[in-house]
Amino acid sequence: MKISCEVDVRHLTRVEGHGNIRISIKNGQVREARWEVVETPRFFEAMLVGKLYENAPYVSGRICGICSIGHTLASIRAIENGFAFTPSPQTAKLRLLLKHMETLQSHILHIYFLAAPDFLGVGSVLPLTKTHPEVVQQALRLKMLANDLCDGVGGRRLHPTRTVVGGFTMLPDKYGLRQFRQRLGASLADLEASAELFASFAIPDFSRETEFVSLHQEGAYPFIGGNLLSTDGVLKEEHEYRPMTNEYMADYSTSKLSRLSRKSFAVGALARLNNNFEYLQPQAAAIAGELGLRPVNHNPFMNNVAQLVECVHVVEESISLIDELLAAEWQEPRAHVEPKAGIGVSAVEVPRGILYHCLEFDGKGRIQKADCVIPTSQNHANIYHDIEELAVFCVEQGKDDRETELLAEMLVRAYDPCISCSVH
Amino acid sequence: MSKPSCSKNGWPQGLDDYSHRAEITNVYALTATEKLYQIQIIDPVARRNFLFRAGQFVMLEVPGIGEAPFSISSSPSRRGDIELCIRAVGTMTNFLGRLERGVMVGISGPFGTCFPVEDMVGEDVLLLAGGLGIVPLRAPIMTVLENRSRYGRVDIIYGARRPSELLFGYQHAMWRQFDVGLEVIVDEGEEGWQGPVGLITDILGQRLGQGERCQFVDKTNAIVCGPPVMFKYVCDMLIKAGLPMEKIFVSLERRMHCGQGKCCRCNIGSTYTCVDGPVFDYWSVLNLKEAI
Amino acid sequence: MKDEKKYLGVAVPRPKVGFFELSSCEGCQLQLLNNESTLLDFLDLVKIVNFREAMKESSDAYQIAFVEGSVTRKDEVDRLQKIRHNAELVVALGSCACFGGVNQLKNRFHDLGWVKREVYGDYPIDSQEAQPLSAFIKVDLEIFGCPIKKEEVERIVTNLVLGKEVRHPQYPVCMECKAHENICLFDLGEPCLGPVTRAGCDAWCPSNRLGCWGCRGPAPAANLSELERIVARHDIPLERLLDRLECFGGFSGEAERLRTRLEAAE
Amino acid sequence: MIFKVFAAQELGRLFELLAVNMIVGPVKKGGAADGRVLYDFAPVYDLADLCLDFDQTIHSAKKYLLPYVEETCSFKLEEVGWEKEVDYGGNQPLVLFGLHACDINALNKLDKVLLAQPYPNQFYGAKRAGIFIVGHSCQPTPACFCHAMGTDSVLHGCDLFLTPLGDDYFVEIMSSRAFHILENLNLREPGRDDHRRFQGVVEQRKSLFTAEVDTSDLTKILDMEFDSAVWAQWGDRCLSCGTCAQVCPTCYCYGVEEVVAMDMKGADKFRQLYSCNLLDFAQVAGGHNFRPESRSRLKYRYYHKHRGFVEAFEEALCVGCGRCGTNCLADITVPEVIASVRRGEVDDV
Ligand SMILES: Cc1cc2nc3c(=O)[nH]c(=O)nc-3n(C[C@H](O)[C@H](O)[C@H](O)COP(=O)(O)OP(=O)(O)OC[C@H]3O[C@@H](n4cnc5c(N)ncnc54)[C@H](O)[C@@H]3O)c2cc1C
Ligand code: SF4
Ligand code: SF4
Ligand code: SF4
Repeated sequence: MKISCEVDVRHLTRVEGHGNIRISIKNGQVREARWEVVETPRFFEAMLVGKLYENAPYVSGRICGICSIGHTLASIRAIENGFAFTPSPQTAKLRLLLKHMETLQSHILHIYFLAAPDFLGVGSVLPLTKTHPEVVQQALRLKMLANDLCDGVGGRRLHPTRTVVGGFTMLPDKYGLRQFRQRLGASLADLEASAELFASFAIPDFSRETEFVSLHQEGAYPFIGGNLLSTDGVLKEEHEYRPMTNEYMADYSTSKLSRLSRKSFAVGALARLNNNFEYLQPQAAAIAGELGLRPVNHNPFMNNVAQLVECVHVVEESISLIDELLAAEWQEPRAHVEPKAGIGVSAVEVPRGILYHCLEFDGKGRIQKADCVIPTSQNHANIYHDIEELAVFCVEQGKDDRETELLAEMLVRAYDPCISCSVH
Repeated sequence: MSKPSCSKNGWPQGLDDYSHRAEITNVYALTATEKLYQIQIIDPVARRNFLFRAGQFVMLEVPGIGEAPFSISSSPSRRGDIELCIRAVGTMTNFLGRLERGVMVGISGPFGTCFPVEDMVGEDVLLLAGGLGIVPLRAPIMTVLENRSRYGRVDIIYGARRPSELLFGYQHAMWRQFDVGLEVIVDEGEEGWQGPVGLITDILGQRLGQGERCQFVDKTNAIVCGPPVMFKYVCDMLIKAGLPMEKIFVSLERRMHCGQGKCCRCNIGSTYTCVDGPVFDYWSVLNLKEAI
Repeated sequence: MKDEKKYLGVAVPRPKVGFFELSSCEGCQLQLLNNESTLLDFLDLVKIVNFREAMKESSDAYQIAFVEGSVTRKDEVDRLQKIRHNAELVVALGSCACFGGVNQLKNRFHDLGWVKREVYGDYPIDSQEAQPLSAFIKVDLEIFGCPIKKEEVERIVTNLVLGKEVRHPQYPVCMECKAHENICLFDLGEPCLGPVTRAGCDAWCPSNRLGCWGCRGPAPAANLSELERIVARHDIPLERLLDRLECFGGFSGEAERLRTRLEAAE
Repeated sequence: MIFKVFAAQELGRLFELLAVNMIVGPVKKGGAADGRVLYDFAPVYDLADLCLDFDQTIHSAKKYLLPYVEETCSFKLEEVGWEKEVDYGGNQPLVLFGLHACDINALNKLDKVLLAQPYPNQFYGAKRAGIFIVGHSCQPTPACFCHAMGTDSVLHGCDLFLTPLGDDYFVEIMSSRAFHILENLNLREPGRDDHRRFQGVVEQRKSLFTAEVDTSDLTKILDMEFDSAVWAQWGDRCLSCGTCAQVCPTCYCYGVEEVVAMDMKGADKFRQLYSCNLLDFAQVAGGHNFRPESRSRLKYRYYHKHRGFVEAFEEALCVGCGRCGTNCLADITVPEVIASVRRGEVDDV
């Protein structure tokens, strides 16, 4: 049977930002298959020019509402690297804890609110409050924990207030941390239930040979700083982000695009997992096994599963972080940092993949030039090529318009794209 | 009002001991913006014990929506079965307009000073109301009417912007039956209006005569309520005519949050409108800064 | 879920609401989802018919439109006008929608060509100056903040549904900051816009020892000339005051004047 | 009054005896950039944390009687009716340990208004009844002018008042509660020598005051100077921020806010401390504002404190603690404002 099919999704829903999917199949021939990014650019890199360094974390955080903590931390790290300042171990731990909670809250939001409705055959989470109340409660509990802990450490769950160059404006109280530790422990049960739920989902059996890029640290599953690694064997240092990302523009996208060894590459939970599987915390590794996730996995839909595995990982690691923080005496929250001329680069793994901030300063700490490379813009080209391949896959499988549209939407959603972030 | 200073549970007695649940028993739309609410304190004992004097006000509460002061517009002899005439101007008054009879509201009070109508016995009473000012005057009017034979001449001069904004028109004939000189004047006429058009001061001028001090003024008491501009002109005329300032009574309004002399919102200098007012004699008003 | 509730016997219908975003980080919408403990009550209070970030279905039959983000492109003007046409009540959600937000930081160069080249080189990009919604349509209600404060939104929406007037505090953040018994940031040597910024955030930033950046725009009686003297008295460079005034667009007029003065002095 | 003396090391015993209740006292809150130590009242669990040598706290102790925000009642709604629940607070006894004379006198002034008949504020009254106050003598700061307001000495309003005399504490016992508690300490009768030492402390303190406020005929002068040009000058500086009222131990204005629960099954009513310096303080229904300009609001605060209150109670509603001036970012201080009214002009700063 020669199938024909027209998919035209304008402003894909349940993703952050604006993007379109177009697929046109005539008589079994894919005529067109594209992923367009139509978000309006906001020009953050220009906004920062001429501003004192302390503006950068505050303003850059506004690139994205979901990963504002990641942007803030990346910006701070770029500044600190630029000023040759190394944060105290206490600050580093608190930042990682904060980062983990953003990962948890973002992944949960994506898995349950944005992705799960597709697997459960509904249009949004709203009907699930009636049909699957326990699932919604689970999700809300996990998200609330993550958000509360972000409030406790970063001052605010969104656009954090305590995170500054040199450390934190103030510290969480230890009593509160102790309570969070308990709640984290209890949350593992909810995560296990989530894993069971996931095991029941029919993940589309679609794969495309892909290059995966992520941070890499010796001995740890990396989130803040480290080397840059690709599954095709490219290994670079943190400041060499430009040869790693190779940004270019294309007419179908208001976002910049990236390539490395091939015509596109992927970043994100699946990329991190593919590169750093051995450093997963024990329970996370076990759940990965149960859900059939082994490196190197080339099924983009498995990114959802990778996110779930990471949720478990960050909860486990956060518990250890809190233990270490509780065991130590509190040090001064914030160190004085002296501005100096130079360039600072940072690479941070945010929920959707590796994020780079690069800032260039004059002697007073005024920003001369800013550059941010966002995970979703690195993913765009890969999404584009995935969509092309998916169209062919749909023809082979004899999918109709509706099925094709749903699969295409699910594919894009699987990347958990943060489009407004990519077109900053 | 002498009340014990300590209630049974040991805490000092306060506002909460003066607040009651009450039911809206009837609602009448008087004009496009004003409604008359008949409100009855639910507890029969509290209702009977609810003693107030003409000119006092209550705090009316609609839970979650707001609490605001309103002059009691009914006769003190009816005690805790009161009438409030309320203009819909904001959050709480507009919401009130959506309530139907049977709904429970909160009443606390009575608060504030009163028009000393008891002290006016044997003398003439001149009541001047502009616009919504008729609402607090209705209580002294009722008191005077109920005891009509104890007073001398009673005159009401009532001005409104338009005939359609006149309040309590249905009672005007009844008031006149009690040998009351009632004169109604509007700023601008409407179809069917046959009464005079102009300002209250026009009528007051005629009533007081031109220029010279009148004879009658020594035994005349004036009660004035209306918008701030009106106070100024009316009181000036009365004083010129020779009324002692202590016999001119006005009712002032301020934003109030508590009605107990605690929140400071209605404070004018040292004076709380809610405790020391709303009724003041004109001599006190002169001593207040920014009063009107 | 019933379509109507009663409050003291008064019928309170569940309004149909839509959420929309123009140029923004979508954080304000996210704040609503971030409200785990009361999310379900919120969903019961209104009927959401449009929320692209969270649901697939959409409808043009909404009474209240919450619009996040600022206008930076022609197609956004069109979308906004359509929303205005469909909705009875348009609510500007967050500082981007109210003042232009951080997006308007690019306006300060008065050189859109340079801004585009700085980020995209010679690649053609469609973009105009970032503007608040009110530059194009009548806005019925503004909810300030970057991000919005969820407790405040809930209160406002409850009031809207009840038909209760929505009133913003008229006083500045200092009032709330003092109620939290924070150490004043000026005592710590940091600048703070608390004395001139509209309260309502419950002194979110100062309570976390971050000086206020003025995301909610000026309080109605904001005394900026005194603030400038205060900053100078504390030996804080006026440039840092300018950064904050400039950040969210609420103080754009004052910021522009201060920038001109500082640049002239340099 | 009953006077006693006890040795300084007995203080720990006193603290311990009182510690069966929550103790609140002056503690170090942090350091300012200019090196000043900042104090505030907060719960104290260990005598070592209690800083009895504090100069002044940022906030006053009124917050334990008049919280910044307090729920005054909550409603449970039914079809057309409702139930109201009220909790005055004050169920937990509280010890205020280390209040200076100004702050105790401030509470006495608040009592005059808030406990006045016919409608005493029960929320305040309930808490006030459960508070045990240990006063402590002070060292004036440059901002203090309690001597000018007649509030540098305490005659009532606390349970006991401590004055350190070197190795001893001179204690004034002002309530039977205090008397009974102190029975557990090693007390001795003060002797001549102690009296002289006490007077020495008083003299020494007196010599430290630098701020001056001339209150003679102030009430009338304020009345006369209602239209003085100085109000405009101060008003132009005032931020209308309310900080002065928030930190003031005698300001008690408040506003009321009602919040309906999202499920519409209940509502709460809150009382929030307000300030007459805030823009909408004197706004009435219809939008008319009796004091739309900051100069008239700022003036109003002074009129209420130094004129209106004096007319009503024959004393000012200010204890000269200096907090409002210290915390006002615009540097508007009572001594300077009052001096400028008398002078008819504002000194340049
Ligand atoms: C002693 C006394 C007796 C009274 N007697 C009567 C009476 O008999 N009948 C009667 O109808 N009225 C009477 N009033 C007036 C009545 O109290 C007010 O109309 C009532 O408080 C309005 O309440 P509301 O919640 O509807 O209005 P609100 O919503 O409180 O205010 C209405 C308008 O005031 C403005 N406003 C008020 N506060 C603010 C603010 N914080 N910020 C911005 N704007 C604000 C707004 O423009 C608003 O539209 C009396 C007042 C007093 C003091
Ligand atoms: S920190 Fe800011 S908001 Fe708080 S009191 Fe100081 S200036 Fe005001
Ligand atoms: S006097 Fe000072 S503290 Fe008081 S409102 Fe004005 S600026 Fe604020
Ligand atoms: S007015 Fe100022 S000096 Fe007087 S009591 Fe209040 S804070 Fe202290």
